[in-house]
Amino acid sequence: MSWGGLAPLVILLSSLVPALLIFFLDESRVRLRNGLNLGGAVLKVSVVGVMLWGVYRGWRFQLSWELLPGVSFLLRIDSLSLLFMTLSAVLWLLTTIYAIGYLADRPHNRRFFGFFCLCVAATVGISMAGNLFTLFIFYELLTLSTYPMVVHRGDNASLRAGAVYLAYTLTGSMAVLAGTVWLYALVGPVDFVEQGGILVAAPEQRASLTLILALLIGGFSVKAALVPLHGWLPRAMAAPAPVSALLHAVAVVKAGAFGILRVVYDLYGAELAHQLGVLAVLLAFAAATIVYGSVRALFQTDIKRRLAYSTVSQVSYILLGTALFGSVATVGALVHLVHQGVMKITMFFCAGAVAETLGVHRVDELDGTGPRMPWTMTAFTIAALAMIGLPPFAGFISKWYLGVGALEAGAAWVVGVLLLSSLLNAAYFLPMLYRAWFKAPPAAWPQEATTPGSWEAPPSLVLPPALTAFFSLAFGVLAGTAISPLQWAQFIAALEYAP
Amino acid sequence: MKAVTNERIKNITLALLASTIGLGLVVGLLNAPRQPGVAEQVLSMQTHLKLEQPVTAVLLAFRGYDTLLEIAVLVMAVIAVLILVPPRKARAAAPITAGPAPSPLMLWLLPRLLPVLVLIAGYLWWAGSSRPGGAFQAGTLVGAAAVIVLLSQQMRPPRLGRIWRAILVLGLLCFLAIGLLGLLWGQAFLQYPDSWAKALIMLIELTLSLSIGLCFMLLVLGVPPRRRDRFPGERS
Amino acid sequence: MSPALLLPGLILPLVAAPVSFLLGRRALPWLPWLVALMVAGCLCGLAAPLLSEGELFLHLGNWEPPLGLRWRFDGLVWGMIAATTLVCLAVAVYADGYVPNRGRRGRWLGFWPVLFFLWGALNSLFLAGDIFNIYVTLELVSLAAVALVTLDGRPQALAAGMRYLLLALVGSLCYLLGIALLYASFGVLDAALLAERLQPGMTASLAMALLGVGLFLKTALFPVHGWLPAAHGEAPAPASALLSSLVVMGSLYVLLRLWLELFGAVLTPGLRQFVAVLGAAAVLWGSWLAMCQRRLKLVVAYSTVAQLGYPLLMVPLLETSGAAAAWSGGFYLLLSHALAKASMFLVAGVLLHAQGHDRIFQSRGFAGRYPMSVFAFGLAALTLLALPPSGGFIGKWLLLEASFGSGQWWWGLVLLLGGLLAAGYVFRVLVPIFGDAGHRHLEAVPLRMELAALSLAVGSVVLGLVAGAPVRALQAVVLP
Amino acid sequence: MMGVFDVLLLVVLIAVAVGALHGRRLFSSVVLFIVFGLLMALVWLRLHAPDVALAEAVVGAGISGVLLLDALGRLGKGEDEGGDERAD
Amino acid sequence: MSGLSFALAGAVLFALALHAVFARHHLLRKIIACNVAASGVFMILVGMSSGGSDGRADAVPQALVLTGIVISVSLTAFLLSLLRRLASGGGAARLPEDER
Repeated sequence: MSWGGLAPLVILLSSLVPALLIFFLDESRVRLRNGLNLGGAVLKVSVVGVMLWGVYRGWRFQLSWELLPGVSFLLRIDSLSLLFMTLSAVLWLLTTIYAIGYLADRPHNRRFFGFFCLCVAATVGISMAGNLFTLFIFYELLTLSTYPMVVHRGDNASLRAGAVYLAYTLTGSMAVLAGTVWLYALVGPVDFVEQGGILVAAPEQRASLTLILALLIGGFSVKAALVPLHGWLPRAMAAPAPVSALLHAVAVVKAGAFGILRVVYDLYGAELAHQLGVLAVLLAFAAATIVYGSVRALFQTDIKRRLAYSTVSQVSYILLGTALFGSVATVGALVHLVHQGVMKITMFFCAGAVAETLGVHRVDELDGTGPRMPWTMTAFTIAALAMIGLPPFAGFISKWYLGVGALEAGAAWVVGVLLLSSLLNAAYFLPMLYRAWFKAPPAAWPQEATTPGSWEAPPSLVLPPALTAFFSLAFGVLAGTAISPLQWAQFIAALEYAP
Repeated sequence: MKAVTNERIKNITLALLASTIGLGLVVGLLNAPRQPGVAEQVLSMQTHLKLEQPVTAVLLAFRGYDTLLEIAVLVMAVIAVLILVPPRKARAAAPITAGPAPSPLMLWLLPRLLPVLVLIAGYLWWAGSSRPGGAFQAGTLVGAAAVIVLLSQQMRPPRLGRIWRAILVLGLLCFLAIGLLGLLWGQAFLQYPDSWAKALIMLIELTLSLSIGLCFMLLVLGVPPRRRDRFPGERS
Repeated sequence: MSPALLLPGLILPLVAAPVSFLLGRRALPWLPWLVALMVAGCLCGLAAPLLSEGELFLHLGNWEPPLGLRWRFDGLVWGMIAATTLVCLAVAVYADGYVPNRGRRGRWLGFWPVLFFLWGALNSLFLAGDIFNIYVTLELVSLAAVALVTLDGRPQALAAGMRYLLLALVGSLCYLLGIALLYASFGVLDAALLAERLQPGMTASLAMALLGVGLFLKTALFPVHGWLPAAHGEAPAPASALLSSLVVMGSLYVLLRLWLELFGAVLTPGLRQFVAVLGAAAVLWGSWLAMCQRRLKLVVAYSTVAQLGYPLLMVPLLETSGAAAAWSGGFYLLLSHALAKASMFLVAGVLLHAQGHDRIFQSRGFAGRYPMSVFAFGLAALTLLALPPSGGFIGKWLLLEASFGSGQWWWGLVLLLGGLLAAGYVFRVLVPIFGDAGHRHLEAVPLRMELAALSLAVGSVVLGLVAGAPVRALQAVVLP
Repeated sequence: MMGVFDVLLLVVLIAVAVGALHGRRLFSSVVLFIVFGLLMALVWLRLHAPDVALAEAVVGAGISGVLLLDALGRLGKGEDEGGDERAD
Repeated sequence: MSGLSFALAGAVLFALALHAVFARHHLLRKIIACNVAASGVFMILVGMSSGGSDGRADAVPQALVLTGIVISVSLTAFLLSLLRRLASGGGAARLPEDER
């Protein structure tokens, strides 16, 4: 195992080891547990930084372990995996800080943080997976580690939500397993390589390759909450705020989208995938999801359910970009992967902070929260404007590239869909902002929690959303610079399409 | 009424099933390609062991491991019966049927019958190498003698002390020991050195007889006594 | 140390059985460890020659097969005996702490000789190459198993034990009848020689059917699985761990090896499909029943009935291109199932020991008080659900690869559906025990019991991680 | 050539077996089983298997017979005579 | 030829006994049926191979039957002891599913 293999292993262990330790640590050892958590997250971010610098200098990071004759467990760092891994590592550090503050005096924290670390290990594993077999292993591990967090509260609502979550995700992963094994039986071991590993598609294999692609995309789209398969997402709102932030912005939902990206670009290659025709179906479903998600969000009264349906539609932007043939659309998809993560996590952080300090859960209870909690609500406003896609913010960039990509791919109606969904976004976000800033606060807040000192909420609940709001602004404004996610997405897209 | 009908249906289906199996067997047996068994090799190799009786040769030498496992089954059965009847209760176990006091005829016959039984058992044991006989038959006779003594209430049932347990597993341990010790002298597992083959086999047969005798006695005795059985004169 | 010296070492537990019967309480706790270490030593010693020669033989008493008995030792046997040693040692450590403190030390003294007899019988069952020797070993295994079931002396356990022994006896008689036919027709009892002489015909297929019925009864496979849940449910926890993992594995191993090696030619494609259909029915019916049980031990027992169906799925796949994958997948599933199932029953025992009953919906808060046991149950459940880091996943992946590769994709569907159904009954158990215990009093459980359960569960996960070498060794054993 | 004695022996053997299996009273079944054991010893002699004949006589008929009689003795008093109901 | 007729008789015995094991409810009868079935199988085993070399019969089946007899006696003894414990607790000498 060369030095290059050490980095992926360290990243994996940096969350597996704390997870095991936390499980067997006593409930009362709060400081040690938080230390382990934060230490693991910081270590991960620093190793990712080192790898960013390394990949830039051309080093290769690869770790393979022969699990079965002919099938190996492969961790490989390439530009696409670094994109997702940086997003996960950074947002994970912030979510850890936020969760520590949010769950300060709640029961069963030991179990929560144990599975929390397992979850990050699975997400990072998905990003580093070098072949479909390893991707499936971590995809499965993700399901197992997020289930206990969905049922964390232990009341009937979350238990039912957990059962629905399991039913959807396990069926999805069975589809992925079937596709993986069939592909392996048909074509033999294939690793993820830019422009697709399946080089030759013999005519008689074309039919089964199409079916396999459909199975894989179907399986992954369960987690990416594509329309018919999105039922679990709104119900999983019964989980505590850091969990819903984690599930919707970073881990679960993105894992599904990332899986589809890997399959389409690094397994089949853009040309072959499009020739097989499955992506046209995906395009239709993605468009339908975008509209359906926004419409349903319009009618939600609970803040978190509205954000959940908004996520359902936002993730389908990524699938939309993947389904359109052309490097510009791919750039749009990749950059939206990062932007949506940053924007949505800010909104969930703010929703959680507001619920925690003022007991505000419904949209109509938002009146006057702006002046009451200026920092939190400004972050929420920035994120909301970014989601709508106004120019200076990150959201605008991804929608712009998706639109141009759609035109380039000759699917003009997609631009219409994008515009319609932006309007719908505005329709369900702006009233919230209006209530927050321009309405008088109610006589008494539902459950006002007094926070010591001058802060409107505990610092650990205010700083993370502020930071991520700054990111959503910076990614938009500094899009042109060399280190922005946009440049990175363009670098990856260039690799994916043959010169 | 319904219970009787589906009872009847069950019987009919069982009868049909059994008859088809029987028929299938008969047809299978009738046209089985009959190839000669291993008889010739047994006879040819048997002289090598200086044993005239082929069955004993097969039992103890050629397929010795079968017999070893069979003794393990017997000892296992005794242990299983003892588990069902914890030792504490066994001590109070009366002779199998605490029937009427032994009749004078029994009392007269007993001292004369026992030596004959033991003699026959000894003969069967010794004859095992050359004529029909062997460890199992001799062991059973020893067991039968012990049961008769207990039946006639002349002897109290043994309290399962250390010696009785030792005899119980003596046959199995002796067989295993002889089989494994051979390894030290470069022999294969369960291989008897040529010069001592007959002697070792007879020794194993002797220990087996004793163990089997005790096993059968315990199996017969071990059947848990009824609560109301009292050994005459035994304080409850 | 030549194999001729190490192979007999594998049946040391048979020597330990009478010794433990003589020593009684004094033999604890060192004897199980001693026997396990010696058997493990022999296994390690045999690993090298096994890798070089692929298959080792030992003629018992130095007599050539048609006359004497022959032991066969290959990669698969190595795996089976290693799993048996692991489970028996873990159960021995567990039982030392489990002895019900109701002072029935006397009855539980019988547990140890029975455990060693079972251990030795299973080891010689895997080694045996002679079909009559297999009959005698199966008898010893069944007798030891029933003695374990009736250990407690509770009326339900006695009835379950009686039914089990009667059916096992009928199974043995059918098996013996098959032997009688084979010996009468082909004149030889050694499995390898019989495979050469055997010509397909009326008698050969009748013998195959009889052997099959007998072993189906002993393994409680689908049509005749009725006795298993009652027997494994009523037996004390360490006993049901042994029964559900090793005893059924032993007779299924014999069934698969005899059918596939002796009757390879007699098994027509139609018959192979029928056997696999029985396996699929076992998976679906067993999982469905497991979902309806209210007691944890019955859920785990019915899950055994389901999991035993999987290896049968490999029978039709052995004629196709995916033969090596199917063969290694089926047996790998069997091996990891043994470890996982034993661990699950040990956890059920901890639950029983802690609260006196194992009714699932009245076990709230068990997870809070015994995290290590529930963690072990979770790890073991990975194998049942065939989820990635476990041995069960590797086995299922190989079987899926064989079924998709050979075009018989419907067996793949059964495997996937089986995984989902398993998720159904596992999570139905996990959810209630995660609640909060409130004021319920849970008795303290000795640490050794939880550690034993955890070590087996970790073993089944390690089987999933280091699967490269074992699977390649299994594939080297693919039939002629 | 199958001797008349062999045919007779087999017929009686099967008749005794049926009696042992389906006899109305338990006690008659057990006794018939012991007779069955002795007849089996004769069968082994006809099959030139003296060892097995001896073993069958002593172990099969002897020990099994004694065990069955004893079990019947202890069972008999425990509950009504099992022989008369047809379904038994 | 004579050996074969004994084997056929053994087959008939086995079929009869197999039927009785499942048809009769009383456990004592089931145990008797098991023993009769075992004797049937042993007859087939020895009967099928005795026709070969005249005079001395093949020793191997006899050894197998000897082992079989001892095993079936041990199992019968354990079954009867189990039956006694089952019935001594006031229960009927029947399996739960056969209770009237």
